[in-house]
Amino acid sequence: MDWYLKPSGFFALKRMDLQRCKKVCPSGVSYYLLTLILGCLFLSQAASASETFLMPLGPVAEEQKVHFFWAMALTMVAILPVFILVPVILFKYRRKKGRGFYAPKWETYGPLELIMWGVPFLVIIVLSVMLWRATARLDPYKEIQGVVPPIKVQVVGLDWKWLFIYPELDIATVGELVVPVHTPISMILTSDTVMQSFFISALAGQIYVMPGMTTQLNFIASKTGETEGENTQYTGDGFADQKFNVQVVNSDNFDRWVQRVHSTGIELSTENYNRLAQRTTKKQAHGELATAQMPEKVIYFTLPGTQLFHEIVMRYHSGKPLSIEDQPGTEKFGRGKEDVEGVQP
Amino acid sequence: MNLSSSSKSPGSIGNAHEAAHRDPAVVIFGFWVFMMSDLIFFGVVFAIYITMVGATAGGPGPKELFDFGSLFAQTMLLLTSSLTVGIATVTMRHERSRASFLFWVVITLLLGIGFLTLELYDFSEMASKGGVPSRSGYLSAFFGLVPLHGLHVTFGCLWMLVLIAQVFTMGMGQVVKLRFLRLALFWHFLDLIWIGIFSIVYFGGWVYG
Amino acid sequence: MANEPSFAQHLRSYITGYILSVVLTLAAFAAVLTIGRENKSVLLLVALLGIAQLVVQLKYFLNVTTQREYRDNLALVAFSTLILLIIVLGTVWIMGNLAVRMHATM
Amino acid sequence: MSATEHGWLGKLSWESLVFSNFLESPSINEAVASAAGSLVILASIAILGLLTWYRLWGPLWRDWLTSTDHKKIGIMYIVFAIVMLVRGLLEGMVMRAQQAAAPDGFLHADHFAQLFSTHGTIMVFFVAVPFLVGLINFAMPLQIGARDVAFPVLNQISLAVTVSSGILLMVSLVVGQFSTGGWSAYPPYTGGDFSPGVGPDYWIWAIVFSGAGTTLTGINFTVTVYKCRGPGMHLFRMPLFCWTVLCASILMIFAMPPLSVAALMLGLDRYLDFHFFTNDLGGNMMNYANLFWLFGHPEVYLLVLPAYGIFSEVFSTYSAKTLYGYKSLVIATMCIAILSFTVWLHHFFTMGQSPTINIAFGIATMLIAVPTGVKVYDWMATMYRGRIRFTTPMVYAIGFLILFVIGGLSGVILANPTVDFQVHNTLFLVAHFHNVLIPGVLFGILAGYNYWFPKAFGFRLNDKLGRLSAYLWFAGFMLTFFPLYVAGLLGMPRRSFTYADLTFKPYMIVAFIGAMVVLAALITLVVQFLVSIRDRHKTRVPVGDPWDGRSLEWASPAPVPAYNFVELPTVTDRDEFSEAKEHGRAYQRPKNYRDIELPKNNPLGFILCVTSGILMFALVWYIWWLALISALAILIAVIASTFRKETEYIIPASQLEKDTEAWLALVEKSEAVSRDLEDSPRNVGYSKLEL
Ligand code: HEA
Ligand code: HEA
Ligand code: CUA
Ligand SMILES: [Cu+2]
Repeated sequence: MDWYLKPSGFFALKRMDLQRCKKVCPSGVSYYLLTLILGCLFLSQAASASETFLMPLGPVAEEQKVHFFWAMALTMVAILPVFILVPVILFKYRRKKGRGFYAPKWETYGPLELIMWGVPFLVIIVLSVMLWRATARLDPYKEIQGVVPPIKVQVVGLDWKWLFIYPELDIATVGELVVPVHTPISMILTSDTVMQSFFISALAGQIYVMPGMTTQLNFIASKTGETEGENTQYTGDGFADQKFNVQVVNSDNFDRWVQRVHSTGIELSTENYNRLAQRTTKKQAHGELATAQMPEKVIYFTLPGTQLFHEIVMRYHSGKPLSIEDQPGTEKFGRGKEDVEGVQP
Repeated sequence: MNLSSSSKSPGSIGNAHEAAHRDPAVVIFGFWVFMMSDLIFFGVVFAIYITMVGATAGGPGPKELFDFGSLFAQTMLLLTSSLTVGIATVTMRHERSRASFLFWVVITLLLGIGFLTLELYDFSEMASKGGVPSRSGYLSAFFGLVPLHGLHVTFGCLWMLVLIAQVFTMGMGQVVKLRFLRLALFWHFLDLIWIGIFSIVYFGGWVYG
Repeated sequence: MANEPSFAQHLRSYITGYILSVVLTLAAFAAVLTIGRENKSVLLLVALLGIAQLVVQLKYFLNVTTQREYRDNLALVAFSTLILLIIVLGTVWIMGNLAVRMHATM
Repeated sequence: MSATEHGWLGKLSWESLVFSNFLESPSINEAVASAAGSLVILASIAILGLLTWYRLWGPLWRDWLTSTDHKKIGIMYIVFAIVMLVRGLLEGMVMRAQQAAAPDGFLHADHFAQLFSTHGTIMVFFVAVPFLVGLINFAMPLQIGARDVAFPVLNQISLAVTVSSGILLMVSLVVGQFSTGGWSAYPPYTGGDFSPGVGPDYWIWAIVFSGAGTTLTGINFTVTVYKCRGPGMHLFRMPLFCWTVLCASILMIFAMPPLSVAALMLGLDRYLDFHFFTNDLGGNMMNYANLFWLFGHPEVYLLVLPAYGIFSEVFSTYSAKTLYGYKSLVIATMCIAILSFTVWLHHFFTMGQSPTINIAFGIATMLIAVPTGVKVYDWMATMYRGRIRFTTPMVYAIGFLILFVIGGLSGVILANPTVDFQVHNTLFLVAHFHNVLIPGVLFGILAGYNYWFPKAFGFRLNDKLGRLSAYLWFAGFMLTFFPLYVAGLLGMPRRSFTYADLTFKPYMIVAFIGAMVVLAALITLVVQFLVSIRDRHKTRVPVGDPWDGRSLEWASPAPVPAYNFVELPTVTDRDEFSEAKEHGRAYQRPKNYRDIELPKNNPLGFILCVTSGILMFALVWYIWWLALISALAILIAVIASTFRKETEYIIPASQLEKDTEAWLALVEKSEAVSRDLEDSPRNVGYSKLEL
């Protein structure tokens, strides 16, 4: 219980957004409003959050954040009048001492109607244009153009961990995603159990992953740092623990890291994969598969040269029923309720 | 209460001065609303079928499974029964003899049973070719939709039986007449759905499956 | 019940509806037989014939017409059709697009 | 999974009982579960015992269970909703406690998952819907000047299946376990492979049967509003509440089918090895998500529209003013109803479809803010130049106005796919929907409860305690759910029973405190109820118009007689009762008394409640013979009931004359009180017109 020792999240947020405030005024104002309203409510000494798009590590999350504040600011145009006028009306027209004029049969007034329909409509038009542009630009499937070619990562959602395969580097990891800075990352994702939602807030949005199908996610990191990724779609007992550590490093460190995975990793053989795909938490899987050189709750693999990702996707397209013993994520495939350890962090 | 409209509405079967909830116009309109809800129910299942036309998962598809002749026969049976139920409606509304009314109801019932028999035969043929719902997403969608219609027809047949019994026990009073009007609407409605089924499920299946 | 149609008129309406429906059904089946079951364009024809038949049956069997006393029903059917179209077309659009986007790079 | 490998009791066994776990491996987790189970059993025994002790079975059967009176059915709906609500509320509390205590919490992941699944399911399907349906049942026929709803027996049947599905959910506390898949129950997680237990089956059948009930209710209400209005009650003279009811009913008719289809298909997958949503053999779970939200989105407007209607009545009545912008409000309501069918995809922006689709649905979603905004402004204009009284319903309405706007705002933010990619499935979303559901729907329900209570029972609720409860609600709500916005922005996913990142801890603690305040609000409500019953002799309002009401429901005595109106009133104006009072047309003697026919009591509802309950239970536990028998019983009961001949009874004119003369004498004798005395014993429901 040492959360109160960390620096205040509220102030941390405010400090780091001060520059933004000056650049984009309306969004800054609304951001200030937000922190003021919400922050004051939780006079708590919140710790600095590392896993949020409010502290982006890349341009995608950055843009999402800016969009968030703009949307807040614009809606304020239509909403602030409510906050301001309701108390005024209540005060002026209260029955006891109100001095207001009483017009019991007043039921419509043209110009007022026009404003009532018109103002929200205009706000929505502006918002819609913004929405259109941003959504088209931030299509998660769109590859990001960088100075260097993108690194491909294949992501497999398992119960309750994520497997990252770097097909071009012949390595794979669980519990840790390391990417070089200023390098586009091009992810292709699937699941080998139920549907999940892959999410790295500080770098990109989330995207669903589904068995037998693939989705894509592209992003690039603009500064080095560390953050956390997770699954946001409930998948059973170990769900709350299905997080992974994300590190954005410079290219030297990245190469060194790849080297390290190569040298310490165990082979991602079918046998090891089937072990990994059982209903276990990271910690449990680490205990079963990892060697002493690997960091806590992290497993390193080398690739045996098979098309593992493709096989995982095709598992569901064989045209034959998939027996429950061959379906990762079921109790029959591995681990009943009683055998799941480490659910409590 | 729209008393003014009740004498002209499709539910008109003589002038009845009963309590609000028994106004024929209200009862018939209520049934229309129900049918529209049912229409959406069917529509949703149709949509699922359309999205799953390709999901045969290596199993048998429409080309192997559907029988043109049987489909045509079913279609004509159901369409004709829609006519006969209509004739029954006319005899009832114009107060012709009870016997002629019952005659047309029984004919409709027989046509309905004929339709169901053929349909069940079709299903068993499909099953013998490996076309069972557990084989693929496509077949699941097929067996979620066509038997749903069949179930409605079965229900309609049951309703007819009950109604025939009521004609004898309760007489051709307002209550029974109103029930028959609703049954006739229901039966016509099922024929409309069938147009969708042969066009989309069968023909569409042949073309895209 | 002054403007209630006579027995014969009534019957005629149903029989007209039946004949038209039979013709349209035959046309659809014939189209599939002659043009072939794989030809995509046949579906367009079938769809048109099907819609025509829907209209025929609504008019002659179900009494959904623009006449005053049936206008409630017409409005109801029209509204339901609108919702139905939103649901079905929306679903087909979304699921079709998802199918493409999820299997493109398999 | 083969369906035949079980014995004659299906999957049922001693281990299915929740207590057996506790006995075998005692822990806090099991203790909580067992306590909940025991509570259900003890409460049921207590109720049965009390009924027997006070010999209430006869009256209960005669006056309630077999009644076809829309007012009584409405009240039964509400009682049912309150029972379910207690469970939903307690579950909310336990979840908040767990997250506040985390990482060291006291619940297992699995148990927490059952909590949010039942909480969501119960709150939406068995609290909000039945409560609103109850209020509508009570008030709407009165407002349009009708004797009853269009189909009284159907009404009874809807209630029956809703209640039996609710009971099924209660049973799941004691026998077996509920689903862990959330209220949206996404497969494949809820499919047979991944959830082999009975949990999802409980969910499926509860949803299918209550969904059928809701659909039938929608049909009933639509026809009632459309075809059963009293003389002179043109559509555009209806109180706004009736308009919102009409639109909500349309949503019930058209939005429930996709849910029923989705649930039934999931059932086919689970029971008969179909492949709609499975991983293999061409199943496609995306179809499920699509179907569920085709329903799910209209559903939330189905909940909020009647609440908007209630607030419209409340704003107008307690500002002593006609509703501003009536036509605008009607149009806005219809816009919302139609638009609500065009936005469902915003619940799965992150599925992977192309930006074009996200853009289309994102913009459609935001458009809903326009008619909603018009409504908000119209309510403000209704208060403008009024004489505002801060009674309990009005306090709720004002709280709604301020707080709901914040929830709406977060909705508009979520409607931006760009942002939704970041906050989807996080606590931000949880905060959004509680922020619209609680200030919107729940406050609406509570306002309606305080507003119409005297009409139903003949005495007023204590206003001071009512207001206190409202203020506690505001405070509790804000404390509970505003922190979740922040936690969501910081990346905490929904449905997490625990978290390792201690950043979240302070927010969770504040939220827990908030939940305690909400609990205090609820207790205040109970106290208010008890105190009001104690004081009922001082707060009687037999004349029937305690608030200077404006619409027809206030024109009859309180409690309202079974026949509603001796003579159906002829309507000439939108604020009919106000006009009548102003022009001296109120409280007049009918020209002549005529017999009134009313539907007789009918045991069908009760029979269906029991048989459908047994049917669902048998299906959940694979007890096929029992399922068959109960299904046949349902069929036979329905068919048999159509053979009933005498379905009406007559209230003789003499009886009507006696009742009415007594009431008119009372009016004569009473003093019309001004609004300043509204909350005093002198208010017997005879109001002086505010001018
Ligand atoms: C109408 C709907 C409704 C309401 C009122 C509430 C009320 C509350 N909910 Fe809600 N909740 C949902 C609908 C609702 N919820 C849904 C749909 C989900 C998603 C489930 C899922 O994930 O699948 C959810 C999920 C959810 C979660 C899980 C969040 C997560 O995923 O991590 C939590 C956690 O704490 C929570 C808490 C609460 C609390 C503390 C309250 C309480 O603050 C409020 C308690 C209030 C009441 C219980 C109402 C009281 C009403 C009265 C007192 C009227 C009485 C009248 C008379 C006496 C006449 N809810
Ligand atoms: C009563 C219930 C209710 C209501 C009324 C609403 C209202 C709205 N909701 Fe909400 N919503 C839910 C219940 C509700 N919602 C639930 C239960 C879920 C989650 C389900 C789950 O996942 O479990 C959800 C989820 C949800 C999502 C999905 C998010 C996700 O899963 O990632 C979205 C996204 O667009 C959304 C948007 C909106 C919008 C735009 C409105 C609008 O209708 C709001 C309109 C109101 C206003 C905007 C305020 C007043 C307006 C003005 C003062 C005027 C002017 C304003 C402007 C011009 C901006 N909602
Ligand atoms: Cu979702 Cu493929
Ligand atoms: Cu929605």
